[in-house]
Amino acid sequence: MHIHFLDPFRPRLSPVHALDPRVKLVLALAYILTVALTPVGAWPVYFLLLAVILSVGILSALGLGFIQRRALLALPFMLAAVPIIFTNGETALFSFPLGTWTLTGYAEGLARFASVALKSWLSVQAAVVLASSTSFPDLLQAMRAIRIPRLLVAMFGLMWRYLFVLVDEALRLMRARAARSGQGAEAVHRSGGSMAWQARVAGGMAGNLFLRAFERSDRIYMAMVARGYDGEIRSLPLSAIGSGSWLTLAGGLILLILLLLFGFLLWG
Amino acid sequence: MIYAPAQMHIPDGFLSILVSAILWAVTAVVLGIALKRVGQDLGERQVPLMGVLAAAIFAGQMLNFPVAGGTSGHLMGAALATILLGPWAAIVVMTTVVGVQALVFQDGGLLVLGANIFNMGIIGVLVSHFVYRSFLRLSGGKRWGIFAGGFLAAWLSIVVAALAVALQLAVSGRSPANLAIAAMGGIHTLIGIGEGLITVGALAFLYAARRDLLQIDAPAPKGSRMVWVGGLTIAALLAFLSPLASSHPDGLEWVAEQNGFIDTAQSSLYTLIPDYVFPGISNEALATIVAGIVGLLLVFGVALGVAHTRRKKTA
Amino acid sequence: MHHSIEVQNLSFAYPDGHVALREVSLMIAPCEKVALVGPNGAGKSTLILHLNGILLAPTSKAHTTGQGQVTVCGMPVEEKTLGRVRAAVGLVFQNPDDQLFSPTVYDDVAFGPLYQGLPAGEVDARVASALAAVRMEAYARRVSHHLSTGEKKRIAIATVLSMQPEVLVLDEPTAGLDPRARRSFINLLRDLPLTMLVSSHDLAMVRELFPRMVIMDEGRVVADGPTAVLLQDEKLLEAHGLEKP
Amino acid sequence: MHHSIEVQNLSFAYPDGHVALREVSLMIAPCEKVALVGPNGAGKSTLILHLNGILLAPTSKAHTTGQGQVTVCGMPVEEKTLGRVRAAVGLVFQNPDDQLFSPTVYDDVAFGPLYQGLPAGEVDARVASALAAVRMEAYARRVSHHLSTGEKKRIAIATVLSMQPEVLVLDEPTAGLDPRARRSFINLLRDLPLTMLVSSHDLAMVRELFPRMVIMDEGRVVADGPTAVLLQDEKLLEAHGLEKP
Ligand SMILES: Nc1ncnc2c1ncn2[C@@H]1O[C@H](COP(=O)(O)OP(=O)(O)OP(=O)(O)O)[C@@H](O)[C@H]1O
Ligand SMILES: Nc1ncnc2c1ncn2[C@@H]1O[C@H](COP(=O)(O)OP(=O)(O)OP(=O)(O)O)[C@@H](O)[C@H]1O
Ligand SMILES: [Mg+2]
Ligand SMILES: [Mg+2]
Repeated sequence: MHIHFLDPFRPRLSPVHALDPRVKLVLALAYILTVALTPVGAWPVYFLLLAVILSVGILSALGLGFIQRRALLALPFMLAAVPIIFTNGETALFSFPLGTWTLTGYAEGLARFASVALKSWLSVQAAVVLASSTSFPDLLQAMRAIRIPRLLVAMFGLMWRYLFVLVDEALRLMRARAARSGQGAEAVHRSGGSMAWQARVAGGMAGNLFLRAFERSDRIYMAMVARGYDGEIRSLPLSAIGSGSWLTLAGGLILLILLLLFGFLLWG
Repeated sequence: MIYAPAQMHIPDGFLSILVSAILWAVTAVVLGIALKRVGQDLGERQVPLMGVLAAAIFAGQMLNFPVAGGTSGHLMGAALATILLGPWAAIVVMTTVVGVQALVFQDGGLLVLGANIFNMGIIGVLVSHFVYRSFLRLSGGKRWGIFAGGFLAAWLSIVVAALAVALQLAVSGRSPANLAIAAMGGIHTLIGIGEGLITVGALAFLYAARRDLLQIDAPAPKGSRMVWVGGLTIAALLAFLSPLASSHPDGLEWVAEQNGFIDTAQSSLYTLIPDYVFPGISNEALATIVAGIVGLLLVFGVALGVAHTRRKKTA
Repeated sequence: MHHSIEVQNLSFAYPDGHVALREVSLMIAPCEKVALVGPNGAGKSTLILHLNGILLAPTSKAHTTGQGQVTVCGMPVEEKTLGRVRAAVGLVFQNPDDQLFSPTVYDDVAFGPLYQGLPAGEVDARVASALAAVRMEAYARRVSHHLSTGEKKRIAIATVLSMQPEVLVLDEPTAGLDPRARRSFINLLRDLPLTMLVSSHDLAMVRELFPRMVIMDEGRVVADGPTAVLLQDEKLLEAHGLEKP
Repeated sequence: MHHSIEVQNLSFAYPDGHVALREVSLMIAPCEKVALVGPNGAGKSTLILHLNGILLAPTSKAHTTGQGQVTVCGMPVEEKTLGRVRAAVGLVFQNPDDQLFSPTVYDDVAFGPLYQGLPAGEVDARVASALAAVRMEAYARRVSHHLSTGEKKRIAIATVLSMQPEVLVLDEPTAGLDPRARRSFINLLRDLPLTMLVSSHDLAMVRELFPRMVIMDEGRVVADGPTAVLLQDEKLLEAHGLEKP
């Protein structure tokens, strides 16, 4: 049993995939920052930002459907922002009775909600494209390049490697539990057990998983030591960034800065 | 989706820049201290141990149990990590987990990653450490102390983290304080019970199989008094602040306004620029022109790129 | 009388599109003991997971990635019979560590009966008789984690025996055992009076214990017959990556 | 000329007091291929961990739980020779998942050379030749978790070959492989021109590949001699939980 599907990376032949991962990471972060800084109500800028990310999405050959489906993940959180439509602003837009209350939606609140929702949607698309077009080992290189502490990068690498092993273990644990979740022939007994008991069983499974992870980490440590590991984290030097990638980086950053300026300008 | 822990990962767009930046700064400092401490405490084993345990937390978040109405309970794991590893290593481990969730699975945003690490990694861990250690001390390392402490630590870590999320949303002006705090607090008071029960189940398993891992008689690691005090302060602060904020939402509204004001002030600085750069062109006209040019460039770029990939494929 | 296991024309693909079973048919009569062999990736485990509804044949609406029908002890395996199917078919996986998730041996063996909602006294009796069947009575209060692999394997069997199943299905039961533990485990299997389907790479054990043998490769049943006969057919064995023991 | 491996009177107890090795002595000449067999818990893995200093004989001060002396390729195994010992003895553990801890195959195979402090170009060359030796050249950029068990085992060997060791020590190399993968793995081991010490429960492989065999039980070496002779001695085998293949 394997859970390959957990890995979001989708290998394709596309310029987005081919782009240096360091440049891609920086551009993705810059894009998200631009989105965050773009003022409320600067709709044309949002539209342009959307055009940018959709273009990149098309270029990446991942399929817009795929990207949008993954982007839905952030959707449930939108609920948290819905109330601002009704609590924020002066210009009443619509109102409807709700029992003894009347709920009034304001234009300013709606604008604010829409921009929060848009910001979130645009940002998550950028993150999806980044994760789906860059293999994790490449992302690790990029993290090293932007000076994330080496210890942390090493842990990201190990965690990702063993994620698949341990998630397999977790799935097997759940399978074993399901296989024994039977029901007697006579209908007199209610099956399933109490919720607290079920939670304790799930806890036992978590304990089992942790314990085995502890023991595994010992064996991994021995395997590392056997090959000369001394507590120091070493890695091969990073390769040079090609001139094409530099150009893309410069072009991308300039475009984002322009959009940002444009946003402030329009808004003011 | 097989993997769906408590809804606590804030996506991008839901915090103001100022709040994100402050929480990034706090997180970076605490994480820096934690990384240093961990190197001293665990030595050479730190990398494999924490890396694999981070994977275990992630995998553990998939273990579920049925709750009423087709929903199911899950683990967040901050308390369990703290109990097993001590506060510093737990902070690093939770940072790794939350980081991978954001980077790989888009669970939580990248710009607000600092805030998410702060909520689930730092606050969750500090509060858990404070509760668990206090109970161990109180009970003299007895069974009931471990289990009661574990339960409360897990429950509180969830509730406090949820309140922190609500406060950050309110301060960012993304959600009215009274609603956010009541809703997040209310839901997570229940979700926290699941977390507590699972944590106790895991502790019971480990208590039977490997009592030494629960660090019952282990001397408190260096710097843990600071953590203990930190946990106490955070728990107290949120316990005090949340009801206050939700009964006087205006206060937070005011903060949010100030926050918005800073955003505004910052941007009005830039709005001065264009008039110098492009004298004589009205903003609206400029907007249309620039929009047109950028749009054209984009379409052109896409067409070029698609043609490029086609050529590669057929070659 | 019905067959213990009836698999008809079962095909199955995993969500990633990988086809793991292709029109598999298999009948097992009550009290028969059958071995399931084949190279890695042949689909043995996938077939076994269908027998107690962890993977479902597409009669149920939710799963349309294949076709076919699985019937166990006269019950079609589908969403609404799941509970009873799981009580009738005891599934033991390869790695016992994946199955022992409770603090003590007793808790693990009691899981099935407790889930079924049996009263406490009955649970106790079930646990005692299951442990007796695998000759591990003395281990009830022990912590599973500290047992040897051989002992864990026995406990894993007890965890399903306590549900009093009609059919016992084991996935690679002797993998990872040293010769002594393997021998004692083989003796245990010989003595259990249940219908049995066992997947294994251990052809020596298959020859010793199972009169009938089913060979799978690439998702198909490629041979089904008396073990003594099939094990003579060197060409067949070689074609499917097996070696005469 | 020195022996490749020289273990003299080695005793060892784990911190919990469990005595795992009792006065073990063992000499292995260069290019000899020796099998190490015995029931679970005999102390095989413990002995193996001493050969590259993961567990240390008590000549070093820090470890006083035993006595004896281990010498590898003429170097006594002790704190200050550790680096060279680890380059000389390549240790491959049972579970390849524990051995392949890097994101990609390349990173894993490069790990040893990198920690030997070799320059980048040399590391590259080492990786290429190690992968070629296990016939996995095409796998350098692959991600470890997508590989099959047999492939992982080969890569695990490459991870130590890249350090160009004189001695290869393998712990249960064929465990968990299906017959086909096992066969191809045996062929690989036969072709590697290194001194080899291999612990295994797979006596059929031992008979085929190793002219000499060492039997351990309860921390002692109980027999050491030509495989063909020892495998005839049914009494000996039975006394130590082994079965004639
Ligand atoms: N969850 C999964 N998703 C996708 N493919 C899977 C999954 N589980 C198994 N497979 C694939 O299905 C095929 C059959 O796998 P299965 O585990 O049934 O084989 P098996 O005969 O049990 O092999 P083994 O002897 O290694 O246990 C294999 O090619 C495997 O890679
Ligand atoms: N870290 C440890 N602490 C305490 N005892 C241990 C430890 N590791 C192993 N032992 C014990 O030492 C003894 C020898 O173990 P070892 O792993 O060397 O056996 P083995 O011959 O390799 O067995 P197997 O065939 O199961 O791999 C066993 O009794 C085992 O329980
Ligand atoms: Mg299988
Ligand atoms: Mg061993």
